[in-house]
Amino acid sequence: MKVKITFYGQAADAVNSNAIELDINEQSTLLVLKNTLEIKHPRLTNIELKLAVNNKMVIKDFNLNDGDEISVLPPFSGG
Amino acid sequence: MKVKITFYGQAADAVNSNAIELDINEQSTLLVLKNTLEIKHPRLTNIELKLAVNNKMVIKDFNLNDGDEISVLPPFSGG
Amino acid sequence: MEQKTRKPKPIFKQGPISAESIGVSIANHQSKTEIGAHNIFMGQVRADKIEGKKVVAIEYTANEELANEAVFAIREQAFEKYNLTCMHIYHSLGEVKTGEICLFIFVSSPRRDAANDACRYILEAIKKEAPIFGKELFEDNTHKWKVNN
Amino acid sequence: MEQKTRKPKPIFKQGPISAESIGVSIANHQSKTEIGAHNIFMGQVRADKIEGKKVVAIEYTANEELANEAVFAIREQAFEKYNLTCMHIYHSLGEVKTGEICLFIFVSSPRRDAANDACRYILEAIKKEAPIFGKELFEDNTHKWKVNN
Repeated sequence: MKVKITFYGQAADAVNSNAIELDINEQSTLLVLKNTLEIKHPRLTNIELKLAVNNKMVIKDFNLNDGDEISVLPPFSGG
Repeated sequence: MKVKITFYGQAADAVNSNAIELDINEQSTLLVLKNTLEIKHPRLTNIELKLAVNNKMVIKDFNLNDGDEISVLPPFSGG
Repeated sequence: MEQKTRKPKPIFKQGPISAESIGVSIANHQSKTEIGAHNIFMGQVRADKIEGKKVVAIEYTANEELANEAVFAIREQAFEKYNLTCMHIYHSLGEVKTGEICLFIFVSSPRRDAANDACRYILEAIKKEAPIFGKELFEDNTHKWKVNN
Repeated sequence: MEQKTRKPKPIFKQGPISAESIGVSIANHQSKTEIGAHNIFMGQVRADKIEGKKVVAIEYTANEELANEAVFAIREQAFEKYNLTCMHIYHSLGEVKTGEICLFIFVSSPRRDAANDACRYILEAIKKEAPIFGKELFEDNTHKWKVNN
Protein backbone atom coordinates (compact mmCIF):
# COMPACT_ATOMS: atom_id res chain seq x y z
CA MET A 1 0.00 0.00 0.00
CA LYS A 2 1.02 3.60 -0.51
CA VAL A 3 1.38 6.43 1.99
CA LYS A 4 2.34 10.07 1.51
CA ILE A 5 4.90 11.58 3.86
CA THR A 6 5.42 15.33 4.27
CA PHE A 7 8.53 16.62 6.01
CA TYR A 8 8.66 19.96 7.76
CA GLY A 9 11.44 22.30 8.83
CA GLN A 10 14.76 20.65 9.61
CA ALA A 11 13.22 17.22 8.94
CA ALA A 12 12.84 18.30 5.29
CA ASP A 13 16.50 19.37 5.33
CA ALA A 14 17.48 15.98 6.76
CA VAL A 15 15.80 13.99 4.00
CA ASN A 16 16.44 16.62 1.32
CA SER A 17 12.80 16.60 0.29
CA ASN A 18 9.49 18.12 1.33
CA ALA A 19 7.26 15.19 0.48
CA ILE A 20 7.56 11.61 -0.76
CA GLU A 21 5.27 8.74 -1.59
CA LEU A 22 6.28 5.40 -0.17
CA ASP A 23 5.24 1.80 -0.80
CA ILE A 24 4.97 -0.01 2.52
CA ASN A 25 3.86 -3.48 3.59
CA GLU A 26 0.27 -4.09 4.57
CA GLN A 27 -0.05 -3.90 8.37
CA SER A 28 2.93 -1.57 8.69
CA THR A 29 2.63 0.53 11.80
CA LEU A 30 3.59 4.16 12.24
CA LEU A 31 6.65 3.24 14.30
CA VAL A 32 7.85 0.77 11.67
CA LEU A 33 7.55 3.53 9.10
CA LYS A 34 9.48 5.93 11.35
CA ASN A 35 12.27 3.37 11.80
CA THR A 36 12.40 2.78 8.04
CA LEU A 37 12.79 6.50 7.44
CA GLU A 38 15.49 6.83 10.11
CA ILE A 39 17.51 3.98 8.62
CA LYS A 40 17.31 5.57 5.18
CA HIS A 41 17.97 9.11 6.51
CA PRO A 42 20.16 8.82 9.62
CA ARG A 43 20.11 12.63 10.16
CA LEU A 44 16.47 12.26 11.24
CA THR A 45 17.59 10.46 14.40
CA ASN A 46 19.17 13.72 15.64
CA ILE A 47 15.81 15.46 15.62
CA GLU A 48 13.07 15.04 18.19
CA LEU A 49 10.20 14.22 15.86
CA LYS A 50 6.46 14.36 16.31
CA LEU A 51 4.14 12.60 13.90
CA ALA A 52 0.68 13.35 12.59
CA VAL A 53 -1.49 11.06 10.47
CA ASN A 54 -4.15 12.63 8.26
CA ASN A 55 -3.63 15.87 10.15
CA LYS A 56 -4.21 14.49 13.61
CA MET A 57 -1.31 14.45 16.06
CA VAL A 58 -0.46 10.88 16.97
CA ILE A 59 1.20 9.72 20.15
CA LYS A 60 0.65 5.95 20.24
CA ASP A 61 1.66 3.51 17.54
CA PHE A 62 -1.00 2.06 15.24
CA ASN A 63 -1.57 0.37 11.88
CA LEU A 64 -1.38 2.57 8.81
CA ASN A 65 -3.88 2.39 5.96
CA ASP A 66 -3.46 2.77 2.24
CA GLY A 67 -3.50 6.47 1.31
CA ASP A 68 -2.61 7.75 4.78
CA GLU A 69 -0.87 11.11 4.89
CA ILE A 70 1.90 11.35 7.45
CA SER A 71 3.45 14.61 8.70
CA VAL A 72 6.98 14.45 10.10
CA LEU A 73 7.33 17.41 12.45
CA PRO A 74 10.55 18.62 14.12
CA PRO A 75 10.38 20.78 17.30
CA PHE A 76 7.96 23.68 16.84
CA SER A 77 9.49 27.15 16.68
CA GLY A 78 6.71 29.59 15.92
CA GLY A 79 6.58 33.14 17.26
CA MET B 1 1.66 82.12 57.79
CA LYS B 2 -0.07 81.16 54.59
CA VAL B 3 -0.24 77.81 52.83
CA LYS B 4 -1.91 76.82 49.59
CA ILE B 5 -4.01 73.66 49.56
CA THR B 6 -5.05 71.86 46.37
CA PHE B 7 -7.81 69.25 46.50
CA TYR B 8 -8.06 66.45 43.97
CA GLY B 9 -10.87 64.14 42.85
CA GLN B 10 -13.50 63.41 45.46
CA ALA B 11 -11.58 65.50 48.01
CA ALA B 12 -12.38 68.53 45.83
CA ASP B 13 -16.04 67.44 45.82
CA ALA B 14 -15.98 67.12 49.62
CA VAL B 15 -14.74 70.67 50.19
CA ASN B 16 -16.51 72.08 47.12
CA SER B 17 -13.33 73.72 45.91
CA ASN B 18 -10.21 72.86 43.96
CA ALA B 19 -7.78 75.07 45.84
CA ILE B 20 -7.75 77.40 48.82
CA GLU B 21 -5.27 79.58 50.63
CA LEU B 22 -5.27 79.25 54.39
CA ASP B 23 -3.79 81.27 57.25
CA ILE B 24 -2.34 78.91 59.82
CA ASN B 25 -0.39 79.33 63.05
CA GLU B 26 3.38 79.33 62.98
CA GLN B 27 4.63 75.83 63.86
CA SER B 28 1.47 74.17 62.60
CA THR B 29 2.21 70.65 61.51
CA LEU B 30 0.76 68.79 58.54
CA LEU B 31 -1.45 66.66 60.81
CA VAL B 32 -2.81 69.70 62.60
CA LEU B 33 -3.71 71.15 59.21
CA LYS B 34 -5.38 67.90 58.17
CA ASN B 35 -7.46 67.86 61.36
CA THR B 36 -8.45 71.49 60.85
CA LEU B 37 -9.65 70.67 57.35
CA GLU B 38 -11.57 67.60 58.53
CA ILE B 39 -13.37 69.58 61.21
CA LYS B 40 -14.35 72.22 58.68
CA HIS B 41 -15.28 69.65 56.00
CA PRO B 42 -16.49 66.45 57.72
CA ARG B 43 -16.99 64.65 54.38
CA LEU B 44 -13.19 64.49 54.11
CA THR B 45 -13.12 61.99 56.98
CA ASN B 46 -14.86 59.43 54.75
CA ILE B 47 -11.98 59.49 52.30
CA GLU B 48 -8.64 57.78 52.74
CA LEU B 49 -6.37 60.74 52.05
CA LYS B 50 -2.73 60.97 51.10
CA LEU B 51 -0.85 64.23 51.39
CA ALA B 52 1.95 65.82 49.44
CA VAL B 53 3.87 68.95 50.35
CA ASN B 54 5.55 70.93 47.57
CA ASN B 55 4.93 67.96 45.28
CA LYS B 56 6.64 65.38 47.45
CA MET B 57 4.55 62.60 48.94
CA VAL B 58 4.62 62.85 52.72
CA ILE B 59 4.10 60.02 55.17
CA LYS B 60 5.31 61.38 58.53
CA ASP B 61 4.07 64.51 60.22
CA PHE B 62 6.27 67.62 60.19
CA ASN B 63 6.23 71.41 60.59
CA LEU B 64 4.88 73.41 57.70
CA ASN B 65 6.52 76.55 56.38
CA ASP B 66 5.10 79.76 55.03
CA GLY B 67 4.20 79.35 51.35
CA ASP B 68 4.04 75.55 51.42
CA GLU B 69 1.82 73.95 48.82
CA ILE B 70 -0.18 71.00 50.07
CA SER B 71 -1.91 68.44 47.83
CA VAL B 72 -4.87 66.55 49.30
CA LEU B 73 -5.12 63.29 47.37
CA PRO B 74 -7.96 60.74 47.56
CA PRO B 75 -7.36 57.10 46.48
CA PHE B 76 -5.71 56.96 43.06
CA SER B 77 -7.83 55.62 40.21
CA GLY B 78 -5.81 55.98 37.04
CA GLY B 79 -5.98 53.54 34.17
CA MET C 1 32.39 66.29 32.84
CA GLU C 2 28.81 67.35 32.94
CA GLN C 3 26.46 65.46 35.20
CA LYS C 4 23.38 64.26 33.36
CA THR C 5 20.13 64.54 35.28
CA ARG C 6 17.35 62.42 33.84
CA LYS C 7 14.05 64.21 33.83
CA PRO C 8 10.54 62.73 33.90
CA LYS C 9 8.95 62.48 30.46
CA PRO C 10 5.36 63.78 30.53
CA ILE C 11 2.86 60.92 30.29
CA PHE C 12 -0.35 62.93 29.84
CA LYS C 13 -2.32 63.42 26.64
CA GLN C 14 -5.41 65.60 26.50
CA GLY C 15 -8.40 63.36 25.69
CA PRO C 16 -8.31 59.78 24.37
CA ILE C 17 -5.25 58.02 22.97
CA SER C 18 -5.91 57.29 19.29
CA ALA C 19 -5.57 53.85 17.74
CA GLU C 20 -3.78 55.50 14.84
CA SER C 21 -1.06 56.95 17.08
CA ILE C 22 -0.56 53.46 18.53
CA GLY C 23 -0.08 52.02 15.04
CA VAL C 24 2.54 54.71 14.36
CA SER C 25 4.25 53.96 17.66
CA ILE C 26 4.49 50.27 16.74
CA ALA C 27 5.86 51.11 13.29
CA ASN C 28 8.57 53.29 14.87
CA HIS C 29 10.08 50.21 16.51
CA GLN C 30 10.88 48.33 13.34
CA SER C 31 14.34 49.86 13.13
CA LYS C 32 15.24 48.48 16.57
CA THR C 33 16.33 45.02 15.52
CA GLU C 34 17.48 43.94 18.99
CA ILE C 35 13.78 43.71 19.95
CA GLY C 36 12.17 40.26 19.88
CA ALA C 37 8.99 40.91 21.84
CA HIS C 38 6.55 43.74 22.48
CA ASN C 39 3.82 43.81 25.07
CA ILE C 40 1.15 46.49 24.98
CA PHE C 41 -1.47 47.12 27.61
CA MET C 42 -4.36 49.44 26.83
CA GLY C 43 -7.02 50.58 29.22
CA GLN C 44 -10.37 51.32 27.56
CA VAL C 45 -13.29 53.14 29.18
CA ARG C 46 -16.00 50.59 29.91
CA ALA C 47 -19.75 51.31 29.78
CA ASP C 48 -20.30 50.00 33.30
CA LYS C 49 -23.78 50.01 34.78
CA ILE C 50 -23.72 51.32 38.34
CA GLU C 51 -27.01 51.33 40.25
CA GLY C 52 -28.93 51.26 36.98
CA LYS C 53 -27.02 54.14 35.39
CA LYS C 54 -24.64 53.73 32.46
CA VAL C 55 -21.17 55.28 32.39
CA VAL C 56 -20.74 57.41 29.24
CA ALA C 57 -17.24 58.73 29.88
CA ILE C 58 -14.50 59.09 32.46
CA GLU C 59 -13.02 62.48 33.20
CA TYR C 60 -9.43 62.24 34.36
CA THR C 61 -7.60 64.73 36.53
CA ALA C 62 -4.20 64.37 38.12
CA ASN C 63 -1.48 66.07 40.06
CA GLU C 64 0.55 66.07 36.88
CA GLU C 65 3.92 66.83 38.40
CA LEU C 66 3.60 64.14 41.07
CA ALA C 67 2.18 61.64 38.58
CA ASN C 68 4.95 62.26 36.04
CA GLU C 69 7.52 61.76 38.78
CA ALA C 70 5.83 58.61 40.07
CA VAL C 71 5.72 57.10 36.57
CA PHE C 72 9.32 58.12 35.97
CA ALA C 73 10.34 56.25 39.11
CA ILE C 74 8.31 53.19 38.02
CA ARG C 75 9.98 53.38 34.62
CA GLU C 76 13.46 53.45 36.13
CA GLN C 77 12.60 50.52 38.42
CA ALA C 78 11.34 48.51 35.46
CA PHE C 79 14.54 49.15 33.48
CA GLU C 80 16.53 48.06 36.55
CA LYS C 81 14.45 44.92 37.10
CA TYR C 82 14.00 43.66 33.54
CA ASN C 83 16.10 43.52 30.37
CA LEU C 84 14.20 46.08 28.30
CA THR C 85 14.92 47.92 25.08
CA CYS C 86 12.35 50.68 25.40
CA MET C 87 9.12 51.75 27.00
CA HIS C 88 6.34 54.23 26.24
CA ILE C 89 3.62 55.23 28.69
CA TYR C 90 0.67 57.55 28.08
CA HIS C 91 -2.36 58.39 30.17
CA SER C 92 -5.31 60.56 29.25
CA LEU C 93 -6.39 63.76 30.98
CA GLY C 94 -9.88 65.21 30.59
CA GLU C 95 -12.81 63.40 29.09
CA VAL C 96 -12.49 59.93 27.54
CA LYS C 97 -15.68 58.39 26.20
CA THR C 98 -16.65 54.72 26.54
CA GLY C 99 -14.82 52.63 23.97
CA GLU C 100 -11.90 55.06 23.87
CA ILE C 101 -8.41 54.38 25.17
CA CYS C 102 -7.20 56.13 28.34
CA LEU C 103 -3.98 54.27 29.14
CA PHE C 104 -1.22 52.94 26.90
CA ILE C 105 1.81 50.99 28.11
CA PHE C 106 4.20 49.71 25.45
CA VAL C 107 7.21 47.65 26.53
CA SER C 108 9.82 46.14 24.20
CA SER C 109 12.55 43.66 25.01
CA PRO C 110 14.78 41.12 23.33
CA ARG C 111 12.76 38.41 25.15
CA ARG C 112 9.07 37.79 25.69
CA ASP C 113 9.14 37.11 29.43
CA ALA C 114 10.80 40.43 30.20
CA ALA C 115 8.34 42.35 28.00
CA ASN C 116 5.30 40.61 29.54
CA ASP C 117 6.49 40.82 33.16
CA ALA C 118 7.56 44.45 32.87
CA CYS C 119 4.32 45.57 31.22
CA ARG C 120 2.29 44.09 34.04
CA TYR C 121 4.61 45.46 36.70
CA ILE C 122 4.28 48.96 35.25
CA LEU C 123 0.49 48.70 34.96
CA GLU C 124 0.00 47.66 38.57
CA ALA C 125 2.46 50.26 39.82
CA ILE C 126 0.78 53.10 37.89
CA LYS C 127 -2.63 52.12 39.28
CA LYS C 128 -1.20 52.12 42.79
CA GLU C 129 1.28 54.96 42.80
CA ALA C 130 0.27 57.65 40.30
CA PRO C 131 -2.06 60.37 41.64
CA ILE C 132 -4.59 60.20 38.81
CA PHE C 133 -8.32 60.42 39.46
CA GLY C 134 -11.14 59.07 37.31
CA LYS C 135 -14.61 60.54 37.53
CA GLU C 136 -17.22 58.25 36.00
CA LEU C 137 -19.82 60.36 34.21
CA PHE C 138 -23.38 59.02 33.78
CA GLU C 139 -26.00 59.74 31.15
CA ASP C 140 -27.97 61.92 33.57
CA ASN C 141 -24.96 64.19 34.30
CA THR C 142 -24.38 62.71 37.75
CA HIS C 143 -21.00 61.18 38.54
CA LYS C 144 -19.19 58.70 40.75
CA TRP C 145 -15.49 58.60 41.59
CA LYS C 146 -13.80 55.58 40.11
CA VAL C 147 -12.22 53.07 42.49
CA ASN C 148 -9.36 50.83 41.38
CA ASN C 149 -9.18 47.25 42.52
CA MET D 1 -32.62 23.19 14.38
CA GLU D 2 -29.33 23.34 12.63
CA GLN D 3 -26.24 22.30 14.54
CA LYS D 4 -23.53 24.95 14.42
CA THR D 5 -20.01 23.60 14.03
CA ARG D 6 -17.33 26.11 14.93
CA LYS D 7 -14.49 26.05 12.48
CA PRO D 8 -10.88 27.11 13.01
CA LYS D 9 -10.20 30.64 11.79
CA PRO D 10 -7.03 30.78 9.69
CA ILE D 11 -4.19 32.45 11.58
CA PHE D 12 -1.63 32.76 8.79
CA LYS D 13 -0.67 35.88 6.87
CA GLN D 14 1.81 35.80 4.02
CA GLY D 15 4.85 37.88 5.06
CA PRO D 16 5.09 40.33 7.97
CA ILE D 17 2.14 41.68 9.97
CA SER D 18 1.96 45.43 9.34
CA ALA D 19 1.85 48.00 12.14
CA GLU D 20 -0.91 49.75 10.20
CA SER D 21 -3.17 46.68 10.27
CA ILE D 22 -2.62 46.49 14.03
CA GLY D 23 -3.72 50.12 14.42
CA VAL D 24 -6.86 49.31 12.42
CA SER D 25 -7.51 46.23 14.55
CA ILE D 26 -7.30 48.35 17.73
CA ALA D 27 -9.67 50.98 16.27
CA ASN D 28 -12.21 48.24 15.45
CA HIS D 29 -12.65 47.56 19.17
CA GLN D 30 -13.91 50.98 20.15
CA SER D 31 -17.53 49.99 19.58
CA LYS D 32 -17.22 47.16 22.12
CA THR D 33 -17.89 49.14 25.25
CA GLU D 34 -17.88 46.14 27.58
CA ILE D 35 -14.09 46.01 27.13
CA GLY D 36 -11.95 47.57 29.84
CA ALA D 37 -8.53 46.14 29.02
CA HIS D 38 -6.57 45.00 26.00
CA ASN D 39 -3.32 43.10 25.99
CA ILE D 40 -1.31 42.74 22.81
CA PHE D 41 1.75 40.58 22.34
CA MET D 42 3.86 40.98 19.23
CA GLY D 43 6.80 38.87 18.20
CA GLN D 44 9.41 40.75 16.17
CA VAL D 45 12.26 39.16 14.22
CA ARG D 46 15.49 39.89 16.09
CA ALA D 47 18.86 40.44 14.41
CA ASP D 48 20.54 37.78 16.54
CA LYS D 49 24.22 37.04 16.06
CA ILE D 50 24.83 33.30 15.93
CA GLU D 51 28.44 32.15 15.63
CA GLY D 52 29.43 35.53 14.22
CA LYS D 53 26.69 35.60 11.59
CA LYS D 54 23.77 38.00 11.71
CA VAL D 55 20.17 36.90 11.18
CA VAL D 56 18.57 38.97 8.40
CA ALA D 57 15.16 37.26 8.28
CA ILE D 58 13.17 34.27 9.44
CA GLU D 59 11.33 32.15 6.92
CA TYR D 60 8.27 30.50 8.43
CA THR D 61 6.65 27.30 7.25
CA ALA D 62 3.88 25.35 8.95
CA ASN D 63 1.49 22.48 8.67
CA GLU D 64 -1.24 25.04 8.25
CA GLU D 65 -4.20 22.77 8.88
CA LEU D 66 -2.72 21.31 12.06
CA ALA D 67 -1.54 24.73 13.24
CA ASN D 68 -4.93 26.34 12.65
CA GLU D 69 -6.58 23.53 14.59
CA ALA D 70 -4.06 23.76 17.44
CA VAL D 71 -4.58 27.52 17.73
CA PHE D 72 -8.34 27.07 17.56
CA ALA D 73 -8.15 24.64 20.48
CA ILE D 74 -5.95 27.09 22.44
CA ARG D 75 -8.44 29.85 21.68
CA GLU D 76 -11.37 27.79 22.97
CA GLN D 77 -9.42 26.87 26.11
CA ALA D 78 -8.62 30.53 26.75
CA PHE D 79 -12.29 31.53 26.40
CA GLU D 80 -13.18 28.74 28.83
CA LYS D 81 -10.50 29.71 31.33
CA TYR D 82 -10.77 33.51 31.32
CA ASN D 83 -13.54 36.08 31.04
CA LEU D 84 -12.74 37.44 27.57
CA THR D 85 -14.61 39.60 25.10
CA CYS D 86 -12.59 38.82 21.99
CA MET D 87 -9.32 37.56 20.66
CA HIS D 88 -7.31 37.89 17.43
CA ILE D 89 -4.29 35.80 16.55
CA TYR D 90 -2.08 36.09 13.46
CA HIS D 91 1.20 34.42 12.53
CA SER D 92 3.36 35.03 9.49
CA LEU D 93 4.24 32.52 6.82
CA GLY D 94 7.18 33.00 4.46
CA GLU D 95 9.91 35.56 4.93
CA VAL D 96 9.83 38.14 7.71
CA LYS D 97 12.81 40.48 7.90
CA THR D 98 14.47 41.63 11.12
CA GLY D 99 12.44 44.40 12.75
CA GLU D 100 9.21 43.10 11.23
CA ILE D 101 6.37 41.51 13.16
CA CYS D 102 5.73 37.77 12.81
CA LEU D 103 3.22 37.10 15.60
CA PHE D 104 0.27 39.14 16.84
CA ILE D 105 -1.94 38.16 19.80
CA PHE D 106 -4.66 40.60 20.79
CA VAL D 107 -6.87 39.79 23.78
CA SER D 108 -9.67 41.98 25.15
CA SER D 109 -11.59 41.61 28.38
CA PRO D 110 -13.68 43.64 30.79
CA ARG D 111 -10.79 43.28 33.28
CA ARG D 112 -7.03 43.70 33.08
CA ASP D 113 -6.01 40.48 34.83
CA ALA D 114 -8.00 38.29 32.45
CA ALA D 115 -6.58 40.10 29.40
CA ASN D 116 -3.00 39.85 30.67
CA ASP D 117 -3.22 36.24 31.86
CA ALA D 118 -4.97 35.03 28.72
CA CYS D 119 -2.54 36.74 26.35
CA ARG D 120 0.40 35.06 28.03
CA TYR D 121 -1.37 31.70 28.17
CA ILE D 122 -2.07 31.86 24.43
CA LEU D 123 1.49 32.91 23.60
CA GLU D 124 3.09 30.05 25.51
CA ALA D 125 0.59 27.53 24.13
CA ILE D 126 1.18 28.62 20.52
CA LYS D 127 4.95 28.31 20.95
CA LYS D 128 4.50 24.82 22.37
CA GLU D 129 1.63 23.36 20.39
CA ALA D 130 1.45 24.90 16.92
CA PRO D 131 3.51 23.13 14.23
CA ILE D 132 5.21 26.25 12.89
CA PHE D 133 8.88 26.24 11.91
CA GLY D 134 11.23 29.22 11.79
CA LYS D 135 14.32 29.13 9.59
CA GLU D 136 16.82 31.82 10.55
CA LEU D 137 18.43 33.18 7.40
CA PHE D 138 21.93 34.70 7.60
CA GLU D 139 23.60 37.36 5.46
CA ASP D 140 25.71 34.72 3.66
CA ASN D 141 22.62 32.72 2.57
CA THR D 142 23.22 29.96 5.11
CA HIS D 143 20.52 29.16 7.64
CA LYS D 144 19.82 27.65 11.05
CA TRP D 145 16.55 26.26 12.36
CA LYS D 146 15.14 28.36 15.14
CA VAL D 147 14.71 26.76 18.57
CA ASN D 148 12.12 28.05 21.03
CA ASN D 149 12.88 28.25 24.70
